[in-house]
Amino acid sequence: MGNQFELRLSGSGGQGLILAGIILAEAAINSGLNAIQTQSYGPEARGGASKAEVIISDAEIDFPKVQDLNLFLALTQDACDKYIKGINPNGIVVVDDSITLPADLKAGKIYSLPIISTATDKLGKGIVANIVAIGVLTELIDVLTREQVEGAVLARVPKGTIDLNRSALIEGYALVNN
Amino acid sequence: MGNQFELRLSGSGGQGLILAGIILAEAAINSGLNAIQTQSYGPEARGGASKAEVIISDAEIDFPKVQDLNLFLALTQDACDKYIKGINPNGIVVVDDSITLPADLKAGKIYSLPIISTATDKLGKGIVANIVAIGVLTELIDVLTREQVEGAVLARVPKGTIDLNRSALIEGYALVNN
Amino acid sequence: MSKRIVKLMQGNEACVAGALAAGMKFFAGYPITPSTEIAEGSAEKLPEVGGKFIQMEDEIAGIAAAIGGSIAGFKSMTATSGPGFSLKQENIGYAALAEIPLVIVNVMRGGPSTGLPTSPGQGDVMQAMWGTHGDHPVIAISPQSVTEMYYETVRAFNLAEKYRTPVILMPDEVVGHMRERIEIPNADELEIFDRLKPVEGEDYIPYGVREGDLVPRMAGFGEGYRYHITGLFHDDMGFPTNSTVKAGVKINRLMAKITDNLEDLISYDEYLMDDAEIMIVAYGSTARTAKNAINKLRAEGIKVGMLRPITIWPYPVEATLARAKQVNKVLVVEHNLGQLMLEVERVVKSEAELHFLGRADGDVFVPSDIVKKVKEVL
Amino acid sequence: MSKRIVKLMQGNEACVAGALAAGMKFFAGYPITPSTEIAEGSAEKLPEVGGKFIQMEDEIAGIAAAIGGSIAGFKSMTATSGPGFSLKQENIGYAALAEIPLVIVNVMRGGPSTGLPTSPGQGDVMQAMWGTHGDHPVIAISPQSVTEMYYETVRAFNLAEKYRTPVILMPDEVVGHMRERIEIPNADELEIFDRLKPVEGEDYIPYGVREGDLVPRMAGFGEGYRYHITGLFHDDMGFPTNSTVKAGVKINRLMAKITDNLEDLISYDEYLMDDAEIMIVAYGSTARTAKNAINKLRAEGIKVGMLRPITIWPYPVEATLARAKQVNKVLVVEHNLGQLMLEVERVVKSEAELHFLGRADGDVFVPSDIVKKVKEVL
Amino acid sequence: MSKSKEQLEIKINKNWCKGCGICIAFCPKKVLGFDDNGKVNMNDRENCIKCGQCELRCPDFAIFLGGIDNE
Amino acid sequence: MSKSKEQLEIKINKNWCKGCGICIAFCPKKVLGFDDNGKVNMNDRENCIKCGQCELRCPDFAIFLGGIDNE
Amino acid sequence: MKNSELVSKYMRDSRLPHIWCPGCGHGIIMHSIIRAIENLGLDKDKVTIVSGIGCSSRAPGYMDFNTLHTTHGRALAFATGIKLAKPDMKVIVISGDGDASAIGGNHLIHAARRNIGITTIVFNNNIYGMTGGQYSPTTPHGDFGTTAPYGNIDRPFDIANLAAAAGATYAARTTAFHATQMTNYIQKAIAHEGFSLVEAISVCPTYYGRKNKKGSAVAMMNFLKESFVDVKAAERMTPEQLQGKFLMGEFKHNTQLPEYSAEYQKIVDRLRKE
Amino acid sequence: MKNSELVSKYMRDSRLPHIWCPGCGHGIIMHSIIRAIENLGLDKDKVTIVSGIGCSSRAPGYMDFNTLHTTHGRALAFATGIKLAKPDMKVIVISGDGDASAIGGNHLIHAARRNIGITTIVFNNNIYGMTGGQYSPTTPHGDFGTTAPYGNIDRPFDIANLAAAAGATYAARTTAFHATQMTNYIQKAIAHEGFSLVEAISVCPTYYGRKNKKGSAVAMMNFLKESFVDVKAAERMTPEQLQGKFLMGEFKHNTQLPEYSAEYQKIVDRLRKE
Ligand SMILES: Cc1ncc(C[n+]2csc(CCOP(=O)(O)OP(=O)(O)O)c2C)c(N)n1
Ligand SMILES: Cc1ncc(C[n+]2csc(CCOP(=O)(O)OP(=O)(O)O)c2C)c(N)n1
Ligand code: SF4
Ligand code: SF4
Ligand code: SF4
Ligand code: SF4
Ligand code: SF4
Ligand code: SF4
Ligand SMILES: [Mg+2]
Ligand SMILES: [Mg+2]
Repeated sequence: MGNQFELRLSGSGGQGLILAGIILAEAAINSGLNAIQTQSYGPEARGGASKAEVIISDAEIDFPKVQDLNLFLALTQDACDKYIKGINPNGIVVVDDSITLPADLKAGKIYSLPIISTATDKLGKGIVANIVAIGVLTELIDVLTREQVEGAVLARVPKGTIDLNRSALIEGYALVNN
Repeated sequence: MGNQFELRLSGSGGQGLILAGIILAEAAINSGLNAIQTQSYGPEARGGASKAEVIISDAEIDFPKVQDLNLFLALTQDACDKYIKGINPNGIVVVDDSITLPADLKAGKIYSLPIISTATDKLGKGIVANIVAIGVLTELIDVLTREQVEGAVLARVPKGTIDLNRSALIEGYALVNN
Repeated sequence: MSKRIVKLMQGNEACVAGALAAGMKFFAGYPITPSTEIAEGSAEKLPEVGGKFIQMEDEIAGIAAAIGGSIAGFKSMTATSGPGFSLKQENIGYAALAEIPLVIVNVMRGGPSTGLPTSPGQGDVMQAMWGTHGDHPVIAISPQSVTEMYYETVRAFNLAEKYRTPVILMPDEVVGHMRERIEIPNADELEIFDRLKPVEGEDYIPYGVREGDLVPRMAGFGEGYRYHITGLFHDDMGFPTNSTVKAGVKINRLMAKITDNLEDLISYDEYLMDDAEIMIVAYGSTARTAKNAINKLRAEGIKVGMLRPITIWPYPVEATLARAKQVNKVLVVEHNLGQLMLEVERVVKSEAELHFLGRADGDVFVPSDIVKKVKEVL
Repeated sequence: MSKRIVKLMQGNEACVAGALAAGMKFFAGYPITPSTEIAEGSAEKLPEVGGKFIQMEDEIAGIAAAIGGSIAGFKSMTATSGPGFSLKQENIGYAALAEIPLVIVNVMRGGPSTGLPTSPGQGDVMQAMWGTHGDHPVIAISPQSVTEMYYETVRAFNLAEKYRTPVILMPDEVVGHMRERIEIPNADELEIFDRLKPVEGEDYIPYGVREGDLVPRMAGFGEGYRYHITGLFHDDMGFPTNSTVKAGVKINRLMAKITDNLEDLISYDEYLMDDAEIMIVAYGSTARTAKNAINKLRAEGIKVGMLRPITIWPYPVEATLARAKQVNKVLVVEHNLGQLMLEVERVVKSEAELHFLGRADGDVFVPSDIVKKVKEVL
Repeated sequence: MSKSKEQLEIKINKNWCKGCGICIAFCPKKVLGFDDNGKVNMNDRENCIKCGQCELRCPDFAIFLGGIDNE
Repeated sequence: MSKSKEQLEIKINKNWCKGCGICIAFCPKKVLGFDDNGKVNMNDRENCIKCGQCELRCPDFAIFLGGIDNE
Repeated sequence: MKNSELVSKYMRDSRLPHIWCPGCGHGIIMHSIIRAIENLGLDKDKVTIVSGIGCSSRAPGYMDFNTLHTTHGRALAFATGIKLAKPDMKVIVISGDGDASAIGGNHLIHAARRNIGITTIVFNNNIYGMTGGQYSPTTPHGDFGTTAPYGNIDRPFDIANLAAAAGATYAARTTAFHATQMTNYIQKAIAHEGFSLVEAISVCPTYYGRKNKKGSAVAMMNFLKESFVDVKAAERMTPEQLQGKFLMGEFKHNTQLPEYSAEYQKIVDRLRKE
Repeated sequence: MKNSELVSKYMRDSRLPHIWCPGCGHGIIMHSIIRAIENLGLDKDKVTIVSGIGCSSRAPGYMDFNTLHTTHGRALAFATGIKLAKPDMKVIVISGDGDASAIGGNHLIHAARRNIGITTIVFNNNIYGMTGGQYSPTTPHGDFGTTAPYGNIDRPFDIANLAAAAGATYAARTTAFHATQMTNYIQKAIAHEGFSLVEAISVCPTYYGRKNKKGSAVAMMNFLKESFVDVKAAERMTPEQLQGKFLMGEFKHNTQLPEYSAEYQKIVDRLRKE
């Protein structure tokens, strides 16, 4: 067992967090690392809490789900409430700024960022909130580079939306760095 | 295990030999005996060889199929060829007179009787050949009385055919006694 | 007590008679050899007692309508044979999860597929336990005679209603089609279990078990309790849930209906086991053949006996194990290629030497086959 | 040899990729979570390779059409999940008896009934063996990873064609839906088995096995051999028979395809078994969880290892028994309430103490659950 | 390949005939009847007009206009 | 039991509204709009003609002509 | 009745909001059903609602009647058991286009053939919603689904007319846009003694809409508004005017044929008397 | 061709006589099919005959083509796989009224809907023959079956018109008495590119006949002769004249709609080229 980084992305069904998980895992694989992505969801096609988990490692990954949560992302209150448990006391928590975190939360770092409003207001497309979030996470996950992530994003999104998605990424980077 | 009498009635599908077996078993039960009736048949509704087996006993009957064949009846050559095996060397064989028996047949008594032609020619109804056969068997099976058999026959046949069936029985008795 | 009626009856006929005695009011099915007489008998008799019969478009619809009848408050049955039993599997799981009382008869013929449709077999015994997807409770019964067909149908209905679960009656074709002497019990000789209804005045919790009850009480649709039934995992109110906690509670309760009540559910018979050194395990018509063989063997001084599961699922584990410790050898005889044998082997472990005699070619064993096999393994 | 493509792939996607690599040319099915991506991927890819995809009106039609495709000479597949797998049972028996090569994928979700449709489970493992009526041969495979999904799909096709029998691929939802790294082998790295065709110039006996062959050779419809296929028991010419002798020959040959070829069919994996005192038996995604737990336990000096059946049916009896004799304790971990466990118990008998860890509430085990259980049984 | 009607003659395959009587009933010339075994019989070959009605309706392929070659 | 239209007033259940915009689009008086959370908002109560079109088409039971009793 | 009262009277409102997506047409149809029931003044205890599996089939769980969520495609078979057992019960089946006409097609034609007194409301969104957008037996020729990546080559069923051909004695089609008409048809269907079917065209913006670039839920509602014409109006239209239009309206209404469960009851009554 | 040659050319004559009862109409229909095939001059290797389970479904076993006897009701689903895989194959399904319209009803309407190039010949004897006389979806209202001891309260399907309503592009009905017409319709059906169905009214003297006191096979053939009138002739008949009559004839013949397997082949050809 080598170094392993475990993340959980959560939000409501339809926010594209599974896609976000896939993109991060692909970026990791393209970087020569190992990665695994799993998900869990309810009966709702839209709404309802859903989560995607990604494990990145430089070695074989046996258990495919998160055991030691290094990074937690939530875009909705519901999802945050439901899925935050298990965060490592030194782990990173990233939530949309609309979310109220549990009072007793223990985490290494907490980022409350205007992810959704960046997408809706700044970029004019709520649908790219997940890409903004990817931008954020890229800055927080050591093993991922902007290049690999951008490549993975552009390979997965429809042709006509490349510019929009690139802007979303950049806004995401900025959210962390500002 | 008490005294057990085992019979097999065979012919072609549609000749009513299963009904004949039922009637004999019912007659036995009405006489206070134990009886069991089983059958085996192919996919054909009409034609094809079919057989009914009846075991009559004054005690419990465990194995429901014939082991020691005391009486064998066949109305068609096919059925005879297929089902005669297993006849007790002291057993009774009753066949329609149109049937050729195996040359090496060993049996206690062999009756080759015009069962079918009695039904078709004498009674004018081929369909009662099975009842003629019942008449024959009644005379050959010690434990059955004409009264019980007649009662069982009349309980099973359509109302309008009572006279015909009674005549068929009588013709059957006569075939043995002549 | 009036005199019992004694008559010659067919196994399938006795099933209908038993069902009616148990209170069957609804039958839905689709014809198939060698079970069809059960549908035909139900079609004839049900309207006479105010019940309903319907021939549906296929076996799936047959079991579905029967479940519907049960939900409407009627004791319900469906009957079929191998191919139809396969088709009913999805809805058997539904009835198990939604806890709908139901009797399903599978008169076993020669399989697999269309196989040997007019020949007997016991090839669906494991399917009765495992035919539907997912873990679920199962009760299955295999009668050996016309009389047992009657009484075990009554018991199947009683268990279905008492445990709120489908009960599968698994006669083989020999038992379904043979005719033999039966003494029909009078109505007052039978114990009949009627499903427990909600307690008036209490809040009705459709899937909550009241203190002292075995299962949730069941309101029929139209009886004034408006509630929800689903084949999704559900909470006590009957509504779908994704909660793993609630799902765990539910599935565990379902399985415990069986595991906590083995004594009530299990029925078996022993024949000459007290001094036996060899134990035959057999059920259904095969057990009759074995009994005949045992008598022959005993006559030769061979100490052989039989344990005959009547309830085949849950399997009589304790009884088998106890006897396995007594005997040297266990011979399982089945009209298949080794199904319940696997369960016997699991149970017996190394307590006795295990042997098997099976066939699946459409023909039945004769007693001498078993005699021969016993002598071989002696 | 060209470089292998490395990418992130979903299990269900890998199944389609493996099927195409194995030569799949026909897919017929009906969508159901969590298997739908297999249908979707087949719909997209098949026409590109000259193959055909059809979405049928239900699962019964799905498998029926897939069998039809196979009879027409195409390597064929269908995919489903629990409820659909139950519906397919009748025709699984048909394919087994008529000896039609076919791959059936059942991506296992939480059952019974509609159950927990988006949750994982391993509750259909016994159903794979016993879901259809009658005795019949079964081959079932449970992959644990995306890479294995690829290779085991290839193997499933190879076995289906080689043994002329349906092969059931049984990934659990975790394996079907997870995405992980896979190195796609190049075409020339794979051994692909194509069904043997009749020998030209010889009389074609559709169900007669030629000297040296494993199974009867199979002509595709339209290839100039006009013969009959039926789900009834049949003679060597394929025509229905009621002869018990011929039926016996047929069913015994069918079963012998499995029992005579265990070595070719069985695949399993061992992990740290050489010095193990406790053996975990697990398969599919649960085996990965177990492996993680084993690593943790080993770190504490506990000598635990794992036997992982990849072919679950026929079950690796010999390997299990051999290891059972070595260890003191066997712990079966399954995402159900005890299914393959029964087979392990049957096999292990009294050679080792048997323990079980299972759940069926929709949630997966985490490694610490297994760690805890091992420590409990220590 | 096919011969003219005149050359053909009614043939009967008694092994296949099941004696249903359909050909007999619908023969326009009433030239067919039953034999002693309940199978069909050509009673009056002369008057057969070779219309083929019997062949058309026989469920058992047991009666047909065959060749004169006495196959 | 039912009150006259005049007495009724549009009520909105924001917990149920999913912001699909159907009521907004088909309101003949265009008096509805979105709020900041993407839920429906009554922008111009004065001009509502209480036609019930919004209620009729809301898939979520989230907008309706409720009682004046401020239930 | 005020809508709020309607909802609290007929809906299990503590279970709302429902799981359907924003703009899903299914909610509109469900709303129509309770309005129809209210108009008919039915006793809630004497109404059973049965469904199969699918987004649409989730409806009964929200409705305060005797409710039954069965297996995929089998709702009508379960419902047949209930209706036959209890002929006095009003039995309503809610089904999707897939549930009713793909896997459930056989039960549909047989229930129609028997003329059993069940009302079937098909929530037809031309797609399998629950499983994520595969084409269904009502997906228009040429349209896309996740399993029809190159355009659907199947031809769609006309469910209402198929049911009528199979024997349904009331058959109508309407759309989620025409919600008042829908309520009216559903009301007539429920009041009808024999087998009745209302094909309610729904919208699935999430899958069908997105796969086929149909725009938002609002755009899809506008499409319904503009594309559906009443059969009667259609009679007076030219072929050009009818180009690209779909027909709605009442296709069959026959009150002469006896209802199945009542017919069976007659047998029971006759034999019991004897 | 002489009949004897026809039989030896197209039948597996060593397997004859067949298992059907004396006077069973199924043999007449089977005979018509081989006559139609001979008239069309088809290559036997390019013809597949598929059936389900039932007396009727035993037919393919006697016929010298690629023959497939499947599971009850599923013949059309198996056949769909074969036709899609091999669009050049002439695929003929032989099915009973129960097999085709009870358990197999859904596959029937879906095969019709797709307009897949399969010819279905329904041997309709208004009963389940193989299982001994239970009523079927085509048993007339009021008639008896072993499961309808008090008279059938179901109403029968009109199979030919149901298939047409579901999308079949050729649909006809004829009877075992009208054997020349039958050959003609079957011939047209097989020649037709899309989905075609011929409902061939058969007779089952053993069960349907006996249960319903219809007399001998001959009497039943006479009944067919007298009761069936051609749709076209019927147009010129009065309601009184039509009393107790059944319609036969060609109900639908549309050669415009594309055949399914050919449509799919176009996708394959397009994508392969790319
Ligand atoms: C036996 C079975 N097969 C397949 C499924 C998967 N499944 C669930 S819903 C559905 C289709 C739903 O489509 P439709 O009936 O049109 O309802 P919608 O979701 O569009 O409202 C399918 C295929 C299942 N649950 N059970
Ligand atoms: C799944 C299944 N269900 C039921 C049967 C029993 N079965 C065999 S044939 C048949 C009906 C046959 O009727 P039909 O199709 O009209 O053919 P016929 O025998 O009248 O020609 C039935 C119910 C079966 N073999 N398989
Ligand atoms: S050919 Fe015509 S006339 Fe001659 S026997 Fe046949 S039906 Fe009669
Ligand atoms: S129609 Fe055929 S089977 Fe019937 S009597 Fe004539 S020849 Fe014999
Ligand atoms: S009642 Fe009419 S006018 Fe008022 S908000 Fe609703 S739709 Fe608009
Ligand atoms: S129609 Fe309903 S859900 Fe949609 S925006 Fe209006 S109130 Fe909200
Ligand atoms: S997926 Fe489609 S049908 Fe299902 S809830 Fe969403 S919009 Fe409605
Ligand atoms: S039972 Fe009826 S359908 Fe079957 S072969 Fe006999 S006559 Fe024909
Ligand atoms: Mg839909
Ligand atoms: Mg029929």
